[in-house]
Amino acid sequence: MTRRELFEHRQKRRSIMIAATSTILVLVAVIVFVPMTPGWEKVQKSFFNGAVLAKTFPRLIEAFKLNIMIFLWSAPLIAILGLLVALARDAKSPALFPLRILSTAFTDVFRGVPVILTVYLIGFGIPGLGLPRPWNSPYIWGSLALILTYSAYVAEIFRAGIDSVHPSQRSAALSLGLSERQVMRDVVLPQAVRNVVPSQMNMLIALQKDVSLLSFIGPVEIFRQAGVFKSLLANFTPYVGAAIIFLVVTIPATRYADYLLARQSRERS
Amino acid sequence: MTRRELFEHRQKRRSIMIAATSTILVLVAVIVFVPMTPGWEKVQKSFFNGAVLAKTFPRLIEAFKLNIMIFLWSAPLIAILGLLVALARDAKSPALFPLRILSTAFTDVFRGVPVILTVYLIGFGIPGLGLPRPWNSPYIWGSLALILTYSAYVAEIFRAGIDSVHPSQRSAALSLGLSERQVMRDVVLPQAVRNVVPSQMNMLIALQKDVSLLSFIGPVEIFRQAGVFKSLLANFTPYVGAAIIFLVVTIPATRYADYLLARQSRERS
Amino acid sequence: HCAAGKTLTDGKLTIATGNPAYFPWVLDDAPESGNGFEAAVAYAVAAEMGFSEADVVWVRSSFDEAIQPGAKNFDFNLQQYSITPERDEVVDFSAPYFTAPMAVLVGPGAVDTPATMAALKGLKWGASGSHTSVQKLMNDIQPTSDPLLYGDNADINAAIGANQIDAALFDLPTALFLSAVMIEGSKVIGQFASDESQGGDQFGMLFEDGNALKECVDDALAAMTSNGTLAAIEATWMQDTTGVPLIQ
Amino acid sequence: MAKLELRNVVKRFGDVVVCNGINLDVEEGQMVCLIGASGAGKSTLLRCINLLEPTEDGGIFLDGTDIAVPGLDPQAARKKIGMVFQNFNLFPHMTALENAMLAPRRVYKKSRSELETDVASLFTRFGLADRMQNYPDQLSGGQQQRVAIIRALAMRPDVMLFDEITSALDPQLVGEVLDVLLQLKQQGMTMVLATHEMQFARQAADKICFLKDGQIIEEGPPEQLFNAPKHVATKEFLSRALK
Amino acid sequence: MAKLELRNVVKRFGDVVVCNGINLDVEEGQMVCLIGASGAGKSTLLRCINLLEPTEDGGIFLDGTDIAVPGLDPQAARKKIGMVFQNFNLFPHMTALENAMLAPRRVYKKSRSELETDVASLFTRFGLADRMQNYPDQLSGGQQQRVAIIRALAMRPDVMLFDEITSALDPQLVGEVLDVLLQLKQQGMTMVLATHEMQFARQAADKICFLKDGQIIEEGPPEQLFNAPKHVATKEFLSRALK
Ligand SMILES: Nc1ncnc2c1ncn2[C@@H]1O[C@H](COP(=O)(O)OP(=O)(O)OP(=O)(O)O)[C@@H](O)[C@H]1O
Ligand SMILES: Nc1ncnc2c1ncn2[C@@H]1O[C@H](COP(=O)(O)OP(=O)(O)OP(=O)(O)O)[C@@H](O)[C@H]1O
Ligand SMILES: [Mg+2]
Ligand SMILES: [Mg+2]
Repeated sequence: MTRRELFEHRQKRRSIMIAATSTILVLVAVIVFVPMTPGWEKVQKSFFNGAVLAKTFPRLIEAFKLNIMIFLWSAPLIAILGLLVALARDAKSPALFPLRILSTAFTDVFRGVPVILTVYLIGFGIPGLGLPRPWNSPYIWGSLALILTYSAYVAEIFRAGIDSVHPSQRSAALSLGLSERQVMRDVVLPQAVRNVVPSQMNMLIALQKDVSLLSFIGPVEIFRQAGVFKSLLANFTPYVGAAIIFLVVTIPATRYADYLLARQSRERS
Repeated sequence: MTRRELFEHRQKRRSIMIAATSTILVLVAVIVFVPMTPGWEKVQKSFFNGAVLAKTFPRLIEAFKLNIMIFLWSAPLIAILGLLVALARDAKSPALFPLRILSTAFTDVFRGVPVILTVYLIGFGIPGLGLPRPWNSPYIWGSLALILTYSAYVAEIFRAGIDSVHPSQRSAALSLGLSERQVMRDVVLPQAVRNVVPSQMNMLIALQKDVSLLSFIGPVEIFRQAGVFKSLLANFTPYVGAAIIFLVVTIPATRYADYLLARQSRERS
Repeated sequence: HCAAGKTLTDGKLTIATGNPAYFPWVLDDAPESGNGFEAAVAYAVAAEMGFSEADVVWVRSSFDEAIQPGAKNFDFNLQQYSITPERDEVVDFSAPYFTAPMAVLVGPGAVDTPATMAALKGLKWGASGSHTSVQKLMNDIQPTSDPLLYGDNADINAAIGANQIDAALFDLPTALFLSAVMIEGSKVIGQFASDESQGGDQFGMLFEDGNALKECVDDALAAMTSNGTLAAIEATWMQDTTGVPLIQ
Repeated sequence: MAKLELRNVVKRFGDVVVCNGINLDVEEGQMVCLIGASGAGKSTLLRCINLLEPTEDGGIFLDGTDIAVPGLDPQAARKKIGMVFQNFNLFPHMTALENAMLAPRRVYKKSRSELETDVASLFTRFGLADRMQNYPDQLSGGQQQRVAIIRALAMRPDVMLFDEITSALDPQLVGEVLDVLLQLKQQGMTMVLATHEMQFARQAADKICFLKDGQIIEEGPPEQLFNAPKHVATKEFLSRALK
Repeated sequence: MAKLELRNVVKRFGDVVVCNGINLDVEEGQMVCLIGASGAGKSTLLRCINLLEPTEDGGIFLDGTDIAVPGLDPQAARKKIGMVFQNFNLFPHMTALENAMLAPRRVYKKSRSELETDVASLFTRFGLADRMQNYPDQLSGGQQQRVAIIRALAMRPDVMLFDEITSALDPQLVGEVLDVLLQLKQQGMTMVLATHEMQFARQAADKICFLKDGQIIEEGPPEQLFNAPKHVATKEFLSRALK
């Protein structure tokens, strides 16, 4: 064993010790001291009520399927629209000036307007203009509202990624005779996307949760379902149930994305 | 005039023409065709009702002051906590392993749990443990819930920014004898922050709007106020009023941030 | 028949209620059972208009869906909608089917508050943001500190539990229910005289603006009032409220 | 008609004039070397020829056609003009092989398999056969620069621009690379080099241009320029460079 | 006791051994040049000396103290060892002047005004007095490299490591910079250079080390190594490098 290996071995042992100790200390503090507060019993009954959880959980999972469906059809459309808007905002040619203005207005307005208003306006307003069933479905128009809003956020993130690629990369690619489009697709975007994966992961997680806003215009997804239970039972435990379901989905997803990123950067250097 | 100047002059004239034409076409389409739909009158009465807007607008602005206050004290705390978490997540030394784990758990949990649960749990739950007034104020604990949630998002973005700075920058700074902390503060962070300004701007705007979630635990901010009017008047126009107020604040803010960024990058190259 | 051809689906009467629907208006969130005041009224009105129990279809709706412009997915909607002139501009209401006085519910920390306007002013107030009680609170009680507003009664309940508010305003049946079943140690300390408020607590069924069915329902309600059906339903499902003192 | 003709090329950055009316003829198969002090504008001139910088005024004629007309699509010209940069500018997300194959694959729509032997032989010629699958970050400076040269050559351009391509190479490889340049010249490649390798310029160039403050102060065949420079500035520069 | 002693330094990247037991003594005031083919490990060795890469095994002694002990804070040693990189690595968000002043300000807590004259004189010495306020992106390659040298010198280190610092400079400036190195040597600076400037190494170095595959195959004073290389690989490398 080299002396570095020896050292790292010792370091690792020590840090695992520290981690274990500190985790145990925190857990003990929470488990011992919180229940000693005067209101603990009430809080526990309101937020961590096993009976309520058991009763409501199956229906929550049922409702969560709707979230997943809306998420699954919205996310790809958001990625595509967001990317297009980002590209339009970065268009360099003066002839594309109107496109640039339009896409800037798009991001400003849809980021600036609260999602919930967009959901109301598009989800109630457009069908209200006189669309017949099934074209007035809140699923369609609510999803569109989400797609528009999130595209605006996602576009800004893509733009940051594109800007973070050094201009010399563009020069080099152009000098090889690639067209602007090819440069963007093969050279700039792959690097840009990689730089913004954590930010986009943020967006995916936020989207997963904002799917719930559709409930304002009717669809009963997990949050509305939890809210119904909360109202009915005057108990917040269904929200904890919903949170557990969300965490079970989002934590493995973020861990996996982090792992992929780490592997990628290990491969390169 | 050089031939490039001539060309750019022509280009500019042409693109302004295109911009004007396309804008007018879109406006005409909206102004002429939307009112021709059968339901337009009703939609207009529900969403764009001048009388309702005039009646409710002053109170909305009044309520918006609360949003601004909550925003103003939360945003700096979010920036600080988010940065600290990002630094902890990037800690390289094996001795800081527990910190890394802890901060990873922090971001995973607070991004994964829906904001509204965090707001309920912290806003009702902690005061419910038995805190006396004024320490059980929903303003305090609601803000804390926002701060924790947003710090998690902001931390991930900072981390992306830190990772986007090329390792050779660290090498160069370390070789000069700077400590890890100084390298981070003087060399890595300034570049990292610059790379993520658009993403953080996204977050600021989202925060500005999510301040409204505090209304779930009592505070009457602009969205709750609009909701009260909506119920009383059975009309969605107050939400449009709220959206206008948000846009008036966010659009100039984003335009200004963009302008600063553009100026900065012009100065450098 | 009056309702013929005026309903969403021919031969069926589609009625919307809240999601969830609360006691004592609907029992166990199950309007199909006909148990609970509003459920019973609904079936009585349906019967009056010539629909059998099997022809009544229940749907759920939020307040927002009830007032959205455009086509609705119900014939009428009943979930304690107070009739106000402003709302009436956007949607149509039936004649009132119930008149509910507003009542004050106080938390365990404020049970000794006397039922006087002066005493009420000084309390820390809460109310439901989607309810006409907000107007009452601001116009009549005018509390000294800003009230906190909530999305629904469960949140008010939690806020009382966290000692963040002292008192909240509800319609009397709801207040009695909450005090008895939901909020430990709370008490309904008083009610406002129902004639004192300007129609803010008369409940009506909600229709899409210009819905022709409204006439039929109004006729049915008139018939039920005159033949005592309505009063009988009220007696069956509503608690006796005479024990709650009037606020001075 | 020369292969490449620059006529009164002007390039400004804001108020700084970096190319101040450059005239230059490069005949087919000629190797022209640009020399001059740091900041003289050599790199900028090469970037202008490759249309990476829009020129303010003047014309750049390739085979008699002005390629620098504002509004003209620069892609057609760039296909025929290859360029190798001072700082490598490899694509960090691709392996060396992918770097070299990207442009032919995209521009000429060739398949990987069609290209592979061809490109691999270039790697072998530059002593990098065993590094084709490495990412740029895994290569030394010298290795990276050679990959950049291979990448440009893979497009089989008519004219090649080299911006101090040997500056990051060790002497052993400088020799090899310069040999390749000579080979290319024999095969009839037209080349413009910005270089500090005076010895090489003297031996191989057909014409030397001395730049100062954005102008070609003096040009001519190497013997003439090195042995009998006319201009004071040229003399001074050469005396220091050759000492 | 030599100023800098390397004892059996081993450095691996994964399974690739890049430094394979390097032993080297650098006496106070000596200038040692590392030569060798691309990929031989010169840059990596310099990075190890500056503790930028953790070494697997062996010791690096500065003034007799092992600075490469795992777990030891590397900052103290790095203050005394300056380094200039092949690729400049300037901080793009700071002007040239700020680049040079950052480390002394932070490490020695000196104020801008205390440092300004001192650092400005370095800029003047390298012919960059009028470029102090420019950002790196606004400087040519040569100008950037000179700023990097200034930045390292501003810390007044005991030992300086140079990694092919002249590779991006034009011949005129190469001379100037090498002059500066000679001056530094006269002032007693201890220096280790990775270089391809064989002529300079021959004239100025006190000792030349020839690296191949992560090992010092041969070392000695320049006359000996250049005139009478013992090893076949050295002979071959030199014959190609000097031709
Ligand atoms: N984007 C830019 N903005 C402003 N000035 C610039 C820019 N690019 C280059 N310059 C300036 O233009 C001048 C010419 O630069 P250029 O890189 O062409 O010189 P060079 O002859 O290639 O020098 P070197 O031998 O150091 O590479 C320099 O003074 C440089 O500072
Ligand atoms: N991070 C890394 N991961 C894997 N291999 C690496 C890494 N860094 C360097 N190498 C390899 O180590 C070897 C030595 O590289 P180094 O940069 O030290 O060579 P060098 O002698 O400085 O060459 P040059 O003269 O081209 O600069 C090379 O083969 C290189 O590919
Ligand atoms: Mg140059
Ligand atoms: Mg090297």
